Amino acid sequence: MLLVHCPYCEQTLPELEFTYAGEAHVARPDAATPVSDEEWRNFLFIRNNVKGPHYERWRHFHGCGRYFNAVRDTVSDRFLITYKVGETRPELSDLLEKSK
Amino acid sequence: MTHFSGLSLLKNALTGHKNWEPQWPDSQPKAEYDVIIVGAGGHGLGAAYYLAKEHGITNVAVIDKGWLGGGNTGRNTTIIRSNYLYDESARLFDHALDLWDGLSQDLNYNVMYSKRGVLMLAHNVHDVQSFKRHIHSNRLNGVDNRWLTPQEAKAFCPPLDISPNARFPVVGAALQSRAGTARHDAVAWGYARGASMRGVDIIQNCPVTAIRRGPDGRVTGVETARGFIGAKKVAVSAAGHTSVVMESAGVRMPLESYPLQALVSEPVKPIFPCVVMSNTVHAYISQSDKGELVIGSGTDQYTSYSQRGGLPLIEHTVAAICEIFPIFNRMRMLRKWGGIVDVTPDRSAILGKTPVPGLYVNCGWGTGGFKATPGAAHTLAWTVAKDEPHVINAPFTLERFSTGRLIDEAAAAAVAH
Amino acid sequence: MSNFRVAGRGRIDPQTPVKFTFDGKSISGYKGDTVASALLANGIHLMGRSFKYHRPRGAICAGSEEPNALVGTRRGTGQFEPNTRATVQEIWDGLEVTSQNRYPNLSFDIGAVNDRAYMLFSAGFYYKTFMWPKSFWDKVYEPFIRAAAGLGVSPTENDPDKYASRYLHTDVLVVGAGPAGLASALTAARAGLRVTLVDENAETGGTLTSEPQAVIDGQPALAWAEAATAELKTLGARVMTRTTAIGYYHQNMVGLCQKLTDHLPKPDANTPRERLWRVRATQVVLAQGALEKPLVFDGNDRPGVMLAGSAQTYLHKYGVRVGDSAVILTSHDSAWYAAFDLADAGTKIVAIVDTRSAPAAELLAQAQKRSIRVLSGYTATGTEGRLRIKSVRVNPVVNGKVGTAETLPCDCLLMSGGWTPSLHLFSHTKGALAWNDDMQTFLPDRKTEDCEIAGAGRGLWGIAAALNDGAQMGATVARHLEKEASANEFGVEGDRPGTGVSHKELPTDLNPGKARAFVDYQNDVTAKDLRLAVREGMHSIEHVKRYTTNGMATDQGKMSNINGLNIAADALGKPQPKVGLTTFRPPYTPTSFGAFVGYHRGDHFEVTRKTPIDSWAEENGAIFEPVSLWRRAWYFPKNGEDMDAAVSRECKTTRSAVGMFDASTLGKIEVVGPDAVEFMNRMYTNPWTKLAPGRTRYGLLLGDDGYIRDDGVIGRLSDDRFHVTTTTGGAARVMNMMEDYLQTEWPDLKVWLTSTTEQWATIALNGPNARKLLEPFVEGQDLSDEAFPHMSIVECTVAGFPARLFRVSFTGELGFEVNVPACHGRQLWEILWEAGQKHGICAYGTETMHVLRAEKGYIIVGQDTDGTVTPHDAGISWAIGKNKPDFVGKRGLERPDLVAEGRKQLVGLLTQDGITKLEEGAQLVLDPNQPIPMKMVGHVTSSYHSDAVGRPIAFALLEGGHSRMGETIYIPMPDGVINAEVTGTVFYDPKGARLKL
Amino acid sequence: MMALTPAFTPGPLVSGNVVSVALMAPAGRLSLRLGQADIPVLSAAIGIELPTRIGTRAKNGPVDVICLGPDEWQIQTDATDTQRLTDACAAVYAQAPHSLTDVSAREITVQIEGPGATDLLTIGCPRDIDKIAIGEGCRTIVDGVSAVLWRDGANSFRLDIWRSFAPYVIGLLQTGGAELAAE
Repeated sequence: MLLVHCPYCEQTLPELEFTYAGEAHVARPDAATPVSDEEWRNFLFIRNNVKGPHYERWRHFHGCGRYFNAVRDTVSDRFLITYKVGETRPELSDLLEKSK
Repeated sequence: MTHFSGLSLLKNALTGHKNWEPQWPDSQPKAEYDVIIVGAGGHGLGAAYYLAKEHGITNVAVIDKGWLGGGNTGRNTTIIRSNYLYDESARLFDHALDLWDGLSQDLNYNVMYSKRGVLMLAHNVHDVQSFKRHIHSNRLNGVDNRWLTPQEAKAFCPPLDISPNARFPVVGAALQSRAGTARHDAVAWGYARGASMRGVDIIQNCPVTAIRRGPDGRVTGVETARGFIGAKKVAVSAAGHTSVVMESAGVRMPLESYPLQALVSEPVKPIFPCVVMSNTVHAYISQSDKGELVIGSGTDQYTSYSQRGGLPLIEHTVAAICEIFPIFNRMRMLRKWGGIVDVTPDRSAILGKTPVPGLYVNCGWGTGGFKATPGAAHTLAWTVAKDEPHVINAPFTLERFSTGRLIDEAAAAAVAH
Repeated sequence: MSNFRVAGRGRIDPQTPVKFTFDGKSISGYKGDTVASALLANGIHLMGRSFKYHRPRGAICAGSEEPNALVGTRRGTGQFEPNTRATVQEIWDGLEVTSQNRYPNLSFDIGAVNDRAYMLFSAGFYYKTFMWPKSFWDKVYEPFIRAAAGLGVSPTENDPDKYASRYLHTDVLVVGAGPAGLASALTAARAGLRVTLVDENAETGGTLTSEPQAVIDGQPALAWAEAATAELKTLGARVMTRTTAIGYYHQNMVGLCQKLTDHLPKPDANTPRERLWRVRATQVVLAQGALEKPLVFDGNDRPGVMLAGSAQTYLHKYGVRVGDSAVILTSHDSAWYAAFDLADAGTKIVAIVDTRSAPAAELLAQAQKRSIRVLSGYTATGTEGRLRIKSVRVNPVVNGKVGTAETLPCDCLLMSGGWTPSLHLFSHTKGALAWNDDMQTFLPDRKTEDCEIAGAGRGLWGIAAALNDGAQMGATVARHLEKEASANEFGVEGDRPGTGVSHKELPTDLNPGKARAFVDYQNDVTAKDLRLAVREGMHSIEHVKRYTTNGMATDQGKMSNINGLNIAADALGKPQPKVGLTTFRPPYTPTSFGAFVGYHRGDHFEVTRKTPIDSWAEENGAIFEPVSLWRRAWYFPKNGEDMDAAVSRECKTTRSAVGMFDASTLGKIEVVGPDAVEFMNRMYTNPWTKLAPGRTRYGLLLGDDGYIRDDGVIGRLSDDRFHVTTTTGGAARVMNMMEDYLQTEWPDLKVWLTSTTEQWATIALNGPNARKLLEPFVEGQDLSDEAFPHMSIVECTVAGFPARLFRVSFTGELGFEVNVPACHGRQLWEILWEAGQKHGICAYGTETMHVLRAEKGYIIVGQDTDGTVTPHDAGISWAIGKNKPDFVGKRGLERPDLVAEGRKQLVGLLTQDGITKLEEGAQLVLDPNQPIPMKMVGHVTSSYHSDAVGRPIAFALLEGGHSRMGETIYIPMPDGVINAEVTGTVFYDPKGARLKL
Repeated sequence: MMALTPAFTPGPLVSGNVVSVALMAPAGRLSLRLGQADIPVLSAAIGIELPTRIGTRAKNGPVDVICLGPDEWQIQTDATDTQRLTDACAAVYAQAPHSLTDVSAREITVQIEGPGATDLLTIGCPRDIDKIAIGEGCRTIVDGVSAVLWRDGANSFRLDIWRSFAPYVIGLLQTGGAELAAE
């Protein structure tokens, strides 16, 4: 069972309070403008499925209820960072530097 | 190579088993092959076997980052069935079932395919509607699957608790009698032996780092830990690692890799005569030839390649099993392990050609890969050999995710209303 | 009492004799004995039979790693478990123990014929045969193999015992309460940390219980251990014995299994048998010590052959001599001390046979002092004795040549092949191991978790080394936790550190191809099986393991892994690190399912959600059906009605008078804020801007793939406040989906969502008398059709309760839904029930609701749709707001396959004979005479008998259904083909006149 | 051990000197949602400085407010007091838009007290209870069920549970109570 740091509660808490919400930074194209079938497929289905540091979303479901972003190494399952929705996507190089 | 039989076993016994040859040699990579298959699991080795046996293509290498059969082939709960809802799935898995039936003899390797019957439990009205839909569809597709009352289910599987006051009472079950289990390692080893007997190179401990393409976009080979290996055609059959490999060819996949845990109990004398699955409580169980209860669970919630998996899921799975089979509460868990399953959005496989000329893919089997092994391998070999879809794997394209023509077995199981 | 018990020795309580039975025979021992120690005290070594060859076996060790002495243990009805380690199970008065895997009895087992034919049962033999004739596999071979395999028998009765679980957060978790563990725990606890110390044994002390001669800081070892344990408790540390660390999971989550009652004669009814601890430790110290290795030679498995260190444990911990005349066979110094201790306790030591040519002088001196014969530079090449060892055959080895044999008579053979650090938990973390050439073993290397390994676990031998390393590690973890900690140096007298060498199978002068030199005892894997596997191309250690089953027995390779590796490496001509070790997997020792199940059994297996009105339904004889986590009243049978009769009555009453339905399980979400209407426009397919406060509308929710996800009636209470309802099963999903879009796609919107599903009890009144019944109770709203038309909503009071009143209908009748705070739900229900009597009211359940809605052509998401159905397919594209720039699912709906011809569309079906009711799930075809496989064009989603229509009605999803009106389609059933006509989905009151009453 | 009635009649559920569990009388509960900017206005309206660190609480007379999320507060007060607060908030809506929703009947509250209170919670709650300060609280999970945990003292807690999940959670607390008593 993982430990997850909620960037809103500013606490590191048991995974059981959280739900995984898939890859992060998959932007929904504005359907008000023309979107090709491929673009829509990419939004719906195509995932990087990274082996290593993975940008992903979690929700503190049994807590503050917020969705937030995280970078987790899918080989070790360790989180490199978690950050609030809307905050800029942290550079991987910086994170790997820090984690050393 | 020695033909396996009771006689050859006896002969060798008398000579102290000194004269057995390797079942497959460790090959060093050649400079180029007609076909390279990435991933030496049952699917990859099987494809190589059928390429050699049925299409006469023997200049083939199967390359794996680790030891052959070390992926999901050697980590699953070995359930084999074909009672899927949609025609496409039923056809594919039933083709596999037909091949399973003669596989030991075909391979001259006992894969211990055991037609113990797979019982799927219905726990509520919604399950009944869904199972009946499967059963009628299977019947008209010529796939064996029938409805059992709780009493009939108990007669077929005596340890089953059918008391109506259970939290998830058994209100009926779907039984596929032809279904069952097989010895997972033997499948990989049998295909490996059969393929290398026919000249296929099996290259272990040789990670493929990238797929190379020429100026015309066609595949030219693969980069590996032991350098570049040329190939006219490359088939990727790397399960959880498919996304990573395909990315290097510029093909992004609709896949996510999740940890899937399974466990076995200490071995006991025969007590459990079949396979039982319950999707409602998320658990399935059978008993191996060795006597261990083999128990599978659902996937953990997050994508991962760690092969660890958490305790809560195991707790839930064991609780679910003991809820349906209370007599097992004092049995002991001997070993639990994790695999990595590659899951598609519609829970159906992607099998066949890709946008890249000369590149083929076989992935997205989720938790159902083992049962499909011979069928997937057989049709993949066809597609690689002829560079065209096989009638059975034709619907399992990558394109369906753009058009929306999904084969949604997951949705077909639907949601409780 | 037998002459194998050494008076005054051991930790057993001689004042408390205990009687138990072994295969029906009464055996006596003392409190503190294990089954094995008690049997040995009675001179009994034969305790089990092996897996494949059914060879007679005795206990080879004294701990949880025991592969041979597995027994069935029974307390009473439902309290039997197979494969219990006799070396761990403590005895109590009345314990019933039975041997396993033998027929008819332990000393004569016909299964032992396999042993005669052992040359046939070589590694992987079953892959090579049993293939002809094909049909024989299922009918003959497999049943035979299965019957022969397995060890004990499964329980067959339900388990009456309780199981428990807890979460525990601790600064430092120390695993293993031997010298290293105790020292670590003490150091950390003294530094003021929350410390938890666990050990699988009944008491703390670890090796100290086998080395009582040692003196630590002037105190006898055991006294020191007791003092240390006591101090830990006073420092507030949690010390748990009989507690096994079973698995090491992510971020220092360690699972513990605590055995609470298996050692007690009469456990308290409320005390659980076992408790699973989920420990989250900031730092972990692994102090699990080391396991002794057997030596591999022909006949190394006969009863009486045992590990020397274990013999020492039996002597010092249980006061039991394991035999009268012992031969010691060793490649390590430690076994010499076992010899000396046993000699001093009165066992004749026939000889100490050391594989090394030059044992330490100090050892030789001590042997001489006791006039023990020493044979150094020797090998063992065989043993005799069927049910108990009688003699061992030993030969000198001179520069590689095996010399002439000598036979040494004995009743026990105590062996030591050296020691292997216990690194199972460390391996669970995927920590890396490094091969140490001097010690010929793997040691912990790169760590992936916040843990330290102390003592023998990292190859440090001897009590002093363990203590001092433990203290060091205790201080290290304390510093990691910013605590000042000093590791004190321990003074130890009578320490017995030692060295040794490691072997593959021992050299022999006999045909090695015939040698029965066991590596994995339980699975009967011999050295030659391993070599055969390598010969056959199994070059990965994982292949060797899987092909031979070496290390797959219930000891999980604790006895066999390193010996197996040494032999495989030799056969491969590679150094061990190049061959590598198979991964250890949780649990550390086999662990009861019950411990994982914990509280989650029976009623507590899963939540059963009940509405505020559920209790009334129960009292009034309702039959319930489970719907997601809820249980809902399915129908209300009156005086012996079956389901059809009850449903038919409920339908008639509702259409002719009034029916009352508990709709409380419907999901409810309060959507509030200035951007509420914009949010609704984006979320649902429908347009909401023009919906006036006080009005309601059917809302349709899609996924962004364009398929139907959910639906429900949505009321606008004010400009900024919507009362959204969802399906029962969809409530949580919809709420989650809304939050997802709101928080991540549209954070700019000023709107908030609150789940009110359980705030409101919802009572639906349907039928021509509904208004008459309700009117008298409503204050603040005129219920007339003019003042309160169909699809209205108002906040008012009903029977004095604050209420949200909907005028809405899921039955096609005049209908109202009264929402009152859940705490008043049952009260209001009863008031309306009373008042309803004069209006001929009935209560109806979900089945009647399904029939009534079907007669009106209303769909149920999840039954008439299955996640692949679009609004157009379902015939409800009217619910799509045509002029909206975007909504969830809009673009998805435009994908090629979703607008293609021949999609499955929802239609009505009427069987042409007007009597046959179709089966839900039945498949549709256009040509019933085609051969199998048939081309199927759809399936029946809903099917009921309808009294209102006077015939069975059904819905189906049918290819191109909307353009097949009036056509005949066919439903081939096992007992014949049914013809049905394709119709619209509205079977009753198509004009909706009854709604407008 | 006392039985839990379907009507959730207040009263003791587990008694003993190790730990006691009691079902509390119905209370008034409001879920308040609003943006950062409007905190002062709403604080003034309800007469409490809304706490802004998640998990912290503020009290004024019968009114006890806990911050559950960056824009979420749960207000607990006397059952009779909700209308006053509702009106007060409604009065400032135009000026400070927010969401106030009455959830009084949505959940029930049990009080857990005694030297064994923390141990009892560890049977179902994966959080480190020691890290919840006295006078604070959190929304967390208890044996798979969402619940709001209020810590009122070293050995005194309150647990808000949605009605339909309450019997399940209370059943566990009763099992655990008996287990602790037997220790």
